[in-house]
Amino acid sequence: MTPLTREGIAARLAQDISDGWHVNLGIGMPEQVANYLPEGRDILLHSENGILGMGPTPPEGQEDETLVNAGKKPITMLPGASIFDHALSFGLVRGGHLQLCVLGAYQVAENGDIANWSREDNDPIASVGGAMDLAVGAQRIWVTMQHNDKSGAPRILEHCTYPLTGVGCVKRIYTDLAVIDVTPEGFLVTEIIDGMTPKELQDRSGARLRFADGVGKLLDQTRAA
Amino acid sequence: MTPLTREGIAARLAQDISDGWHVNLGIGMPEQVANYLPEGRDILLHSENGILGMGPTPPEGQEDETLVNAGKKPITMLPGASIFDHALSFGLVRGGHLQLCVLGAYQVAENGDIANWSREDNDPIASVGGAMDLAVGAQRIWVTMQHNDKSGAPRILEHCTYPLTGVGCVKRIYTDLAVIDVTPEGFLVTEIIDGMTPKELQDRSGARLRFADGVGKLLDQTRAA
Amino acid sequence: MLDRRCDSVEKALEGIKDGSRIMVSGFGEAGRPNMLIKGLIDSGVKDIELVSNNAGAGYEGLAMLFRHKMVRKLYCSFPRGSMGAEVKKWVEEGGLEIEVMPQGTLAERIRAAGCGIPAFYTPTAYGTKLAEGKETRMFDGVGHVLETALKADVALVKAYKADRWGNLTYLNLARNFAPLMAMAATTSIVEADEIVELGALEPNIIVTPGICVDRLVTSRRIAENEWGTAA
Amino acid sequence: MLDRRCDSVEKALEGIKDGSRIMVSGFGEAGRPNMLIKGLIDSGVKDIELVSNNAGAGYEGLAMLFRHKMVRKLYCSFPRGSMGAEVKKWVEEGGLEIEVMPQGTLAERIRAAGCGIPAFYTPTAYGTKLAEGKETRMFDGVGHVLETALKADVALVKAYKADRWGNLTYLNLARNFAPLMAMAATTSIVEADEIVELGALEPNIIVTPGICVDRLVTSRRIAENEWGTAA
Repeated sequence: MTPLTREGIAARLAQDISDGWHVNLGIGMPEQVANYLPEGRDILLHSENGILGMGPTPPEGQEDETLVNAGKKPITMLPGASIFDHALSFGLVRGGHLQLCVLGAYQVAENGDIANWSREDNDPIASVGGAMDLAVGAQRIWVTMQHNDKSGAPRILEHCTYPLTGVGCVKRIYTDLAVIDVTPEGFLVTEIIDGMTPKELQDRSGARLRFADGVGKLLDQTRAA
Repeated sequence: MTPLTREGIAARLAQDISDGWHVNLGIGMPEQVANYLPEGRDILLHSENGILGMGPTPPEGQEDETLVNAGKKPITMLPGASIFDHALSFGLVRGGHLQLCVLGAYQVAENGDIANWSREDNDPIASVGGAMDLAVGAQRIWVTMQHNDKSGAPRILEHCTYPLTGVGCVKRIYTDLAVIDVTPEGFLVTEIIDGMTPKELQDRSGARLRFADGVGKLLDQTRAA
Repeated sequence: MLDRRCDSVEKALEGIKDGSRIMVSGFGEAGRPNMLIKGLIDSGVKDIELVSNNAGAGYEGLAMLFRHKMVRKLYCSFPRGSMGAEVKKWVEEGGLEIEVMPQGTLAERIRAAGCGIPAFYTPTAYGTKLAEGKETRMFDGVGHVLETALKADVALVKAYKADRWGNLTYLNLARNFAPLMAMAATTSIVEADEIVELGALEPNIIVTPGICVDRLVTSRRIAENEWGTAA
Repeated sequence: MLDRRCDSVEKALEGIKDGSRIMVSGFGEAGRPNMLIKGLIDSGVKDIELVSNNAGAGYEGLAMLFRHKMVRKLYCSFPRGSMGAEVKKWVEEGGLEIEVMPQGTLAERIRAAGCGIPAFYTPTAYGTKLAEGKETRMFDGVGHVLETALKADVALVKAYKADRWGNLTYLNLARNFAPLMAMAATTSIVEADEIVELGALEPNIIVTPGICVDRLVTSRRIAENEWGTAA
C-alpha cells in the first residue's frame, strides 16, 4: 500500500485533461500537473497574470523577467500563446471560459465548498490572490491535496472549518489515496490505491464516502509520462 | 447683419479647441469642425467606433472599408493614431477622458439639458447611437446648431420639449448668431454677430439671456483657416 | 489536436436553432462577417434575436436578414439609416421588435456578458426616456442606471488573421464589437481574412485569445448578385 | 504640440501630495516601474494609499516604500510573500492598513474606475468572509457581491515602447495591471523602455492610447545599491 507522491497526484490528474482544454493550474502541487500532460493533446495553460499557452520552465540562464507565471516563476510561451491584461485575464476566468482549474486545498466539504487561502480568521496578511475568482469562474474545479494533514486530521469533511474560498464549486478531488467525485449525493470514490480498503479510506476521511461500482486502482502515472 | 453659415459655426468653434485635446465630433455639423482646426495644435479626434488620431477624408479611390468614422464615412489615420475595441472606446468616453465633445442639438435648456436624438416620443426607430454616452462622459459638451429651427422657433429654451439626450451637461453653444455659455445662472452671451442687438437675439431665444461685459463680435473664421 | 477550422460555412454554422440570440460584429460595413451572414440566410433559421449596432443597409449583408424576415427582435443603438423607413414599417406591422440603447451601454453589456459580470451601473441615459422603468442609484451625487449583461447563443465575427487555435487579430476600425461578441456567446463563429500557422501571430498583438472562439473559416467576399432578392 | 515627455523623473513626479492614492503596475517584478518608485522614495511623499497586487519583496523596488514607512494603506490581493512576516508586524503595530480582495475583483475595480462604471456585481467571493458586510444580490439564482470602482490620484506605470503622445505597448507578462491603472488615475506617469517617433507604433498594436497618459520618461534600471537602507 503506497500512497502517491505529490508528483503522483499531479500525474494522475493530468491524465484526465482533455485535448483542447484551457486550464489554470494553481500555485504549488497543481503547477506540477504541467510536467505530466499527456502527449498528443493541445492543452493550453492559463496564468492569471495574462497568458494562455504557457510553456515549460526555460533552461537556466534564459529566464526573461517579462515571462513569469502567477507564482512569479519563469516560464516560456508556446507557439500560439496569447497575452492580455489583467481585466481580460479575469474576464476569461469569471466569464466561465476555462474548462478546468486545478487548485490546492486545505479542506473540501461534501457539498463542494473549498477552503484554500487562510487557516485563521484574523490573519492580517491573509492572501487570496486569484483563487476566489477561479473558484467561481472555471467550468470545473478539481482539487489536488494530501488526504490528511500533517497531524493526520482529515481534509475531506462534512463542513469546512477554515474560511471558504468558494461555495459548492469543487467537482473532483485527487489525493495521495484516492480519486473522489463531489456529487449532489456527496463524495463518491472512483479510484483507490492498491491495498487500501474502503474502510481504511473512510477512517481517514471526515465525511461519509460512497464507493462507485468497480472502484478503480489509483496508479502512479509519473513513469508513464 | 450676416448669420454664420454652418461652416462658419464649425470654424468659430474650432478656434476654441486647445492644443493637446482629445475631441469627439458628432455626426453632421460638428464633423465640419475637423476642417478648421487651427494650425500648429495637436488635436486628436476620437471616433466611437474605436480610434484616436483620426485624419482627414482620403482622396477619392483611396478609401479603405476598415477606415470609417462613426458616420460610416471614409477616414485616414494620423501618425500616432491608435485603434481599440468598442468597450475601451466607450470606456474612454464614459470615464471622462475626452476633453471635449461637440454635439449637434435640436434644443438646449438653460440648465444645460440637451435634446438631440429624437423629436417624437413614440418613434419606433428613434436612434441614439453614442450621443448619451458622450453627453455624460466628455469633460465638456459644446453644441453647434442653428439658433432657430426652420419655422423660426427658438432652440434655446427654458426647458427642452423633445426627449432628452443628457441632463445638465452642455457648457457652451455656438449658433449662427451667437456664442453662449451655459452657467449656473443660465445663458450668458459672450459673442454676437455684427449688427445684431441684444434685444434682437433675445427675441429669437426661448429663455432669458444675460450678456457678458464687453460681448465680442462673432466672426466668420472660415477664411482664416 | 486543437483545431477550430471548419471545412465549410455550413459546418461552421451547424446547429443554430430557431429563436437563437445571435450577435453580429461590425460597424457599418467595417468588420461585418458577410460570408457567415449569407450562410445564416441559406440555413433558413427563423425568429432570430439579433444583436448588432445597426440594422444594415441596402440589399446585401445584414439588411438581408431583415428583408428575409428572419429577425424577431433587434438589440441595437441605431436602427435608423438608409433602410429606416422600411425598418419602421416592419416594427409597425408587428413583425419586428427593437430594443434601442446607447452605443456604449450596448458595448459594455456585451463585454459584461463575456466577463461574468451580470450587471453594472452606468451614468449613461440617466434622466432620459431610455432609463424609464430601470433601476437607478446615486453614486457621488450622480444618477446612474443599472444595466445587465447581454449574452448570446451565437456570435458571428469577422477577423483579419487567425490561427487554428482561434487566436484573432483585427484590422483597423473593423475591430469594433468583434472582440466583445466573440467572448459573450456560447458559440463563437469566426470568418478570418487569412488563417496562418500556429505561432505566426506574435502573442502580444493577439486581440482575441482562441479560448473565445469555437469555429473558424476563411473569409470570402460575397458578390452583390449572391444575396438574392427579398422584400 | 502635444508632448508628454518630461526631462527628469523629478518633473514627472511633480506635485504628488502626501496622502495620495497611488497605483503601481506590475506583477512580481514584471512590469514594475522601479525608476518611478525610486523617484517616489526620493520625493519623500508620506501616507500613501498604495494600490498594487502585492507588497514587493527584498530590499529594492516596491518593498522599499514599506520599509521607508511611506505607505498608510495597501489595496491588494496578496500581501503575503517573502516579506510576509514584516508586513504582518507593520499591520499589528498599527502603521499599515491592508484591504485584501480577490485579484480579479481588484483588476475589475480598477478597470471600472477608468471606464466610468461606479459599481458592478461579481460572483467572486460570494459566501466568503471577503464578502462580509457587502451588499449582495442574486442573479439567475447565483449570489453576487456589489463592488465599487477603485480610482487613484496617480498611477505609476511601466511600458515597453511609447511615443510622445503617450501611446503605449507592453512586453509579454509585464502588461498585467498597467493598461487598467493608466486609465484609472487622475495623473498617469509612465516609464517606457524606449520612446519612439510619433507614427512608429502601428495603430493596431497600441494597447494604451495616449489619452490615458499624462507624463512620460525613458526607463532606467535602478541598481541594487541605489535603493539605500531602511528598516
